[in-house]
Amino acid sequence: MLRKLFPHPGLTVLLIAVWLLMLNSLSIGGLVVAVLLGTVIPIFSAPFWPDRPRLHFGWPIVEYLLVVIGDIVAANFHVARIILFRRNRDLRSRWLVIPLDLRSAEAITALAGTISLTPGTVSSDVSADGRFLLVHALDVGDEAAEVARIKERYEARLQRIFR
Amino acid sequence: MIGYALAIAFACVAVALLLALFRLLAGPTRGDRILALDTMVINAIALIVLFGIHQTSSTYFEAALLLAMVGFVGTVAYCKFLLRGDIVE
Amino acid sequence: MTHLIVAPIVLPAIIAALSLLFRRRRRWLGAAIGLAGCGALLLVALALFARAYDGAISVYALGKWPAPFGIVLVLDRLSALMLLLTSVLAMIVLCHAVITGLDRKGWHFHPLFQFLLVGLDGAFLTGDLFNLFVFFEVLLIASYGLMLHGQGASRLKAGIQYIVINLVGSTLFLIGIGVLYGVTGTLNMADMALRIAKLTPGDQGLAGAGALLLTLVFALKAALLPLHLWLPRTYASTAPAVAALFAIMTKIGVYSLIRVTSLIFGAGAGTLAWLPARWMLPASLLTVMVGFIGLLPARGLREQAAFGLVGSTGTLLVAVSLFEPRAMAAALYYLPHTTLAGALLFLVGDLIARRRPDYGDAITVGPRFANIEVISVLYMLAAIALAGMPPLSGFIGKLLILDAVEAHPAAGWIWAMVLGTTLIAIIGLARTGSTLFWKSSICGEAARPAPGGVTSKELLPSIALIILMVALVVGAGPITVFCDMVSAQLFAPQGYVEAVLGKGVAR
Amino acid sequence: MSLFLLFLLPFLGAILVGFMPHASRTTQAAAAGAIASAALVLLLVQAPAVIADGRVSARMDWIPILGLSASLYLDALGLLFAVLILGIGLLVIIYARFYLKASDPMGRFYAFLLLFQGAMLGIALAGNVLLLLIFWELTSLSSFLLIGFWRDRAEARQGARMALAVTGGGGLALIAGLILLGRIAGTYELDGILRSGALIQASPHYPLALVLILLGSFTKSAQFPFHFWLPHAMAAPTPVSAYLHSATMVKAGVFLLARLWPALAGTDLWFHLVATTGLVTMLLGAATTLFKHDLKAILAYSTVSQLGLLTMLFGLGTPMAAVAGLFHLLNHALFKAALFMNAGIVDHETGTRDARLLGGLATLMPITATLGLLASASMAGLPPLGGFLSKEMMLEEAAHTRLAGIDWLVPLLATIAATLSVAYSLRYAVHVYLGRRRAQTPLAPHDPPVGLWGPPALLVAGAVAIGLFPMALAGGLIRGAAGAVIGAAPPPLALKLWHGFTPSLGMSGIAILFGALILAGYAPLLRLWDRLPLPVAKTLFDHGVTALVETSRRITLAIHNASLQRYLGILFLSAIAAGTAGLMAGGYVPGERPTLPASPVAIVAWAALIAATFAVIRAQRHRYVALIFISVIGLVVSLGFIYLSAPDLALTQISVEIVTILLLLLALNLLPKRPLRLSSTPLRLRDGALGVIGGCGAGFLAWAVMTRAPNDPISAYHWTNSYSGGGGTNVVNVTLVDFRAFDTFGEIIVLGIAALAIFSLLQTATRGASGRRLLQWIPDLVRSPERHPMMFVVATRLLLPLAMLVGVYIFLRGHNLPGGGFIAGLVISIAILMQYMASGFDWTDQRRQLDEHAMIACGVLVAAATGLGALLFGRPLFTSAFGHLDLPVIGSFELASAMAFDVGVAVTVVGAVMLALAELSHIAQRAEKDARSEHAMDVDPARQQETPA
Amino acid sequence: MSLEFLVASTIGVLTAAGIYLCLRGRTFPVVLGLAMLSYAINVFLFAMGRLVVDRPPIYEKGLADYADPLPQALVLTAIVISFGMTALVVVLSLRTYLETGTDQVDGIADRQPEDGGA
Amino acid sequence: MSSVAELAISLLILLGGAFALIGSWGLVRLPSLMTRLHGATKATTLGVGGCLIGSMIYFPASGASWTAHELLVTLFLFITAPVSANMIAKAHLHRQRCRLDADAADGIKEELPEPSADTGWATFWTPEPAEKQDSSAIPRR
Repeated sequence: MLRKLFPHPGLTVLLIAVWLLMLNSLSIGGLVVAVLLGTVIPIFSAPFWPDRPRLHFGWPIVEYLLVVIGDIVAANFHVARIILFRRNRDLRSRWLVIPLDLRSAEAITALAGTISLTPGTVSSDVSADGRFLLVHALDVGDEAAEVARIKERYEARLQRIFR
Repeated sequence: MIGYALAIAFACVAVALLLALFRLLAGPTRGDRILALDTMVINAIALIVLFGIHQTSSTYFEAALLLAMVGFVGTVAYCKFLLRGDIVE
Repeated sequence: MTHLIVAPIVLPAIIAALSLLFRRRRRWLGAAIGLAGCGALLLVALALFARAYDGAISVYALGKWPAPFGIVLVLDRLSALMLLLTSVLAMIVLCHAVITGLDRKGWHFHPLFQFLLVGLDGAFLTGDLFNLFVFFEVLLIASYGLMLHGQGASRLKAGIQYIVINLVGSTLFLIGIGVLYGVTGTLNMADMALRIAKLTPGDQGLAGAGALLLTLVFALKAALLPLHLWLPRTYASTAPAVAALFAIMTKIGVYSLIRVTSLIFGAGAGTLAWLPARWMLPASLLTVMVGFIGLLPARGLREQAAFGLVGSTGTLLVAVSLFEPRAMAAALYYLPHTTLAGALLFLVGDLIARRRPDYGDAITVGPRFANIEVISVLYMLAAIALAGMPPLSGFIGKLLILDAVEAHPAAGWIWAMVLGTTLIAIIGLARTGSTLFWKSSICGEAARPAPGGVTSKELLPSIALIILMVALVVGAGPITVFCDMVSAQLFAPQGYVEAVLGKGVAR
Repeated sequence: MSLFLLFLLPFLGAILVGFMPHASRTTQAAAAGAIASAALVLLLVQAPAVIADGRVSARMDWIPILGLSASLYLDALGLLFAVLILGIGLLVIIYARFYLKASDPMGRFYAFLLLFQGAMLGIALAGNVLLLLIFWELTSLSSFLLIGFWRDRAEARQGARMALAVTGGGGLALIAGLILLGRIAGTYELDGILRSGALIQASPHYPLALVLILLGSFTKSAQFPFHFWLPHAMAAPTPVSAYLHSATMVKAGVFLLARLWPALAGTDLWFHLVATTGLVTMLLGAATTLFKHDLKAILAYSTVSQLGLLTMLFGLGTPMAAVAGLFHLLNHALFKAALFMNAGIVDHETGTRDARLLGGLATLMPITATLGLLASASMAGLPPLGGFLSKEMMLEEAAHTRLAGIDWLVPLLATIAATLSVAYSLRYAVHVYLGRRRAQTPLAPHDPPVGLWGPPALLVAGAVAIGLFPMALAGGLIRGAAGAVIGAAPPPLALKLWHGFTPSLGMSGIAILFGALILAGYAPLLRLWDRLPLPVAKTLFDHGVTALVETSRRITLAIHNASLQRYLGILFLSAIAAGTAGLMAGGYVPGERPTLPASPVAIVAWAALIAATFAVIRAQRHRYVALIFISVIGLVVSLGFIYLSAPDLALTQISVEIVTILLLLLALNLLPKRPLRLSSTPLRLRDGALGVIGGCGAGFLAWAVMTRAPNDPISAYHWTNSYSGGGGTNVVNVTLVDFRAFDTFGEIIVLGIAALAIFSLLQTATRGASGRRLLQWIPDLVRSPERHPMMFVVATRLLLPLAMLVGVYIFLRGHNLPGGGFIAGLVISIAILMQYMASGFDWTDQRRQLDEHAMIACGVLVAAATGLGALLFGRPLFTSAFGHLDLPVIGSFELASAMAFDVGVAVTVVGAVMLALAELSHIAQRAEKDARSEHAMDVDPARQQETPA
Repeated sequence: MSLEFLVASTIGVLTAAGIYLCLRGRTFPVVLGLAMLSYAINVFLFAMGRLVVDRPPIYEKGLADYADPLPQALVLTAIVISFGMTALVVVLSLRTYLETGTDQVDGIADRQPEDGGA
Repeated sequence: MSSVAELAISLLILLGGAFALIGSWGLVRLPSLMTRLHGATKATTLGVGGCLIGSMIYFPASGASWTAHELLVTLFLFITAPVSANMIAKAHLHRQRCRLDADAADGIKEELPEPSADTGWATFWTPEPAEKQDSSAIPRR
């Protein structure tokens, strides 16, 4: 019953938050509507999201977000330098193959998204069995080190979130 | 101060728009054109946000929001067409 | 019942939605809903006609917004006449479609049909220029749907032309409306009539451009040369019952021409007075000619009927284009006639085509078919009606027109064209009838009946049309008096303006 | 009143007989005959009054505005004509009963005949020239049916069409002429017109009116050069010929001359036109008759000749000539009807009508021969028959007529014509009945039953009686009729056989003598005639019609060449012309509204738009690329809307744009992606020029309006009343859902219809030719095997609820801030469409809980119901209500009825968009060759775990 | 350069391109041309309310300077209608292509078979 | 408005503008599509991000009500941008592998590493080869 009413509790929370952000104000009326929508919309959209991921809310997520934001800023400056000052023929752009330990589509997508969001790397494809991620890097000296960095910085954290 | 910053930012984004336009027209591959279009959409969002600051008006943000969503759909549809021909299958 | 004015628009819309909702139920339910809707619409139209008959102009402000600011519906004699004509024709055509099973040949016949009525009735009633555009679009898109109903390669190809051309027409319509709004600052036709009169000289040119663009769009719908090009092929490829209903579609163009010109660009419009009329006469004379000339070599009954429709609408436009009360009254008598006659020819063509499935409506010698005697009589009457020969109403209409234009400088041209084309129509239709009925009667074997079978019930709608035309003849006295009153009302637009905007505003 | 009954009787009879197709032949004949007799009796009842008072009339208003009244007018002329119509009609009905074969549909014949009789009677009785016109054309139509009665004979069909074309066409000229006449006289009532002869003849329109009327009259009466239809009309059954070509139809033209005589006759123009035409026709007809061999052709051409005679007589314009004309009209009707019937008997009994095969029938068919000889003697003008009397009068009149300044011309020609008529009449008599039999006829000749010879016998008896006792039998009638024609007292009338030795007697004698001589030398003359290169009228007519049809076909095909390009080109050209003409008509003065400065960003965006536009044109054959460029245009337009204070428009533009692109991509998949070039460079230059001109025009109009100050637009009211009256601060939205809610109502209907039309179009796409093409379709792209990329699928799963939330938000705030039902509907549609794109059609379709049809219907219903709700409160449709609702705890809500309307809008939009796009993508499935996937993602690590590869 | 000029020239260029594309011989460019024309017409109609920067028609009491809301409402209606129409044309042209195997609309394709039948 | 806030806003805006420009510059000058993708990503993240954050500070600072819509725009962009990039890359991989584009770059044909022996990249390789099926048997809805 509860499962039917709240197929995606996490989603419900997210929707309520987004609604309140959109309203720009905190009123009881707004909250009522938010809860209402947060309940109704997931019921409608639940069929389209059959296997919901189990998420661990809490510090790991916050930590992950902070790390990613930091990396984004840093990487932006790094890449900006490359674009502005590096000659094309000096570019060490190459393909990376990242073996994955994550086993859920949502988690892999989150990882791939993170990789793409940090400039300098774009996740381009997954392998047909979902165990490898193909990443294009703009300028990488040491492939193995870069792969290890990604696995350690992002994948490990994501594994803690998606359990 | 903000005024000057805005002016410079507007100029930057405008030039960015032009550069993306160049890539759009020049190609050479279709992927390039899609990428250029996507970039133009992103630049447009930036423009809208800057315009909002310029006018001190929050009326325009929905447009940015919608553009973010719709630009994505467009890009994906174009890519899907290249990959499969059929965008819904 | 002041609210009755909205019924011709809202009622079919609801009927359409209902028949859409019940589409999965039994077959007859859709037909029953549609027929009931048409019947109710007919009653409403009659009531409105009765209300408008004595000359009162009823104005209905939608949303209670006062006149130039909101949308108003205006019921005067002309709109009541058009409403009545539409309802009658719709009823008959729908009966034909249901009896012949056309409504089951594809999806959504009934909703599209009713939506078409929404558009037609809306266009006849509205007093707002942009609202007119909207209803034009409603009726056009419904007509696209109906035109493609049943499909087939030629229908699809003709459909593309029809739709694209009308889409461009809609574009021009919007330009016209836009310019007029930009210059006059209003969309309400009555208000615009007032404001046009007060324009500064600098603005008049722009208003003139807008006026002529609107005229062009209406002329496109009315199939005025050289904008008639889309019509023959479209109507020739449409299901005949649908084409019969489309006979009213050219009239919507004529109606709009009359309405907009007489109200907005009439005598009160200063330098722009009667601007749209200036180009119409030569164009409509040529339309008459091209229409009837096209009738002669036509290969199919529908093609012939389509060209006939172009020609007879041209005749109508000749009378309209003089914008002179007597000629207008004559045109208003001829208008229902040409609508019914065109529809009749299409319906009879359908009856013939359904009875010889191997030949369809091609004008070729085929085997004898069921009801050939009665149908030959029907065809002859339809031909007489279209050509404008006695004893049906076309002759009276032509007499009225010829009589009314006698004093006009171009009377010679008009007479020559109207009478000359009548001869061409006689020759062409006689050839067709001779081929279809006389030559065909020699063939020994009887035609293979249509797959669905044919019944003599199918003849009833066509007979109803003939009865209507006979009624037009018998009642010609009062009807012409009424047409005269309609015309008088049109040429005194102050009444309209005052009804919409309140007393004392007009001049 | 009885006049109306009289005039309606044949029509009623036609209907009656027409509705008894299964009755026996005799019953049908009896019914028809009873009708005709009743009419005749009714007519004769009126006769004393007509003779006494000069006329009987009855009048009923019909169309007062037009001046067309149902006015009947029976004077002696009408009476004479009506007696002929009804009397001979009765005889023809009897005759036809015996003449027609059992296989001929008798009921139809009588129905047509009575219809024709009614029309003729209408002409005779019409007291209003417009009414006369109606019957005039009706005679053409009904004679068309009669002539074409034997529809399986080609010559009958052609003859009928020819008769219709010529007489109907002449009738059209007559329409013009009579209207002109009526307008000159100021009335269409016959007596009014007849009274204003002087006024008419003084009018500048008189010549035109006269020519037009004469065209009508001459075509009907088969005058040269319109005479050719008459012989071909002989393809009709003989009773028809007897009726149409003796007493009635062809006489209508002459009757019209007589009828309008007071108004039109007497001028030089009249004389020259009518008399000359009559003379020429008389001569020509007579000459042709002589050399025809078909009995009916002989009679037909003789009719032409005799009609020429009548026409000439009325053309002379003297009262005495008119009297002669009337008398001959009567005589001709009698003997010609008898002759036709006679020829019919010969045909019926011998099986042939060829005069060269017949001969010596007198002994075999004595009754028939007697009748034939007497009737042809009357035609020849031999004393003491009626024909002799009227021909004498004609020659007498001709004797003192000058034409073209030559005294002897008319007498000479008249005598020649009389001679020829004697010759052909004698030939008919001699070659058929006298002499020896020349060949074996198909049937063995013998006298027919009385039903066939009775009617002609009566007619012949009449002809003989009139010859013997002219004054007693016809004097009163002719005098009365002459009075009616002349419009004054007729000249003293002395109808008698012996006038003394007058020039006319001499001419008559010469005619008889030479006529006999001609017959004696017939064979060499015939050879001579056969060698003359005479044009055959029928061929000319057929050529004319063929040429007309061929020309029409050429013109029509040349104009309607089925090229959309041409049609559109003309439309664009007309639009440019219309705009220019409008501007020229009103003049242009530059506006003075200050312009706004363009910021650099605006210029850059503008440049992007222009560049993208040109890129689209350049890339139009690379369709996919062109689509990408189109997107840029849409983007810049949206930005422009934002910049120029139209956020609602921007939102709408952005969302519509993407749906359109999706639609185009879906369609493009199955369309050719890189087609061949079609148009040549000059064509493209031409179209380019047209485009540039049109673009300049549109740009100029926009510029001209934008640079002038607004003219007190009505939107000021919308602005001030938006919040107080409409309950919302977003004026655009309030306008849409309140001020102009009716527009929006129409707009969602348009959208709904579009979706329905698309649906029904695509429903059949999997069948027939289209279905085959889909099955054979081979993707022209190399395709990647992956259909549902994982990242995309995951992203859309998260985006769907978010986007729907945004949709709801945009909907709710629409009334006060940019947004509204339409945009919300589109956003929600896009959100669902994303699912379709990501996870595939089938997967999504199974999970979607929408019935799009019902959504469209409900949307329209909700919108309508919102509008109708106002009616419950006695307010007009679409009157909105709004209010602030205070709920405990939750706080204050604004509720507006317009919002319910907006719900209808949103529901319709979602339904329509989903219906259209889902159906379209469903079609593409047909073309797919791959197995359909049941999975939402092609790569799903979770799935891979369960079933290790 | 004034904003008005930019808008007017945009309308002009879009119209010109629309007309040119509409006059091509295949359905797809015609559809593109119609799309162009509808852009042009939307901007045109919008421009009929005159250009105003940053005064969106959101009602505030006392504010007298605002963009004319009425043309905007009209454009909204027009956009929706032209969207429906465009969708129909697109589907129809696809459907016709599937049925007949050609996407030409220049009449050449239909003329050949008809000549014989005349 | 405090000058600190003003300074912060100005800096953020400038940063945003600059990164948008640099991203687009990368789009123009980088040699191949894969490398250009990196440039475009930057415009997304920091370019727009900078402007958005600037705006987020600006409104409360200038006295207008605080809005969170910028956060939502960011959220949307952060969800969508990687997917867009991913799809473009996939399309590019596909077209390069099939030699559909004129000038091949990025070494996709030759240098692309394979994930492992028993599998391939999803764009080129599918674990369950789609068998032919009679597509006329599509069930109607």
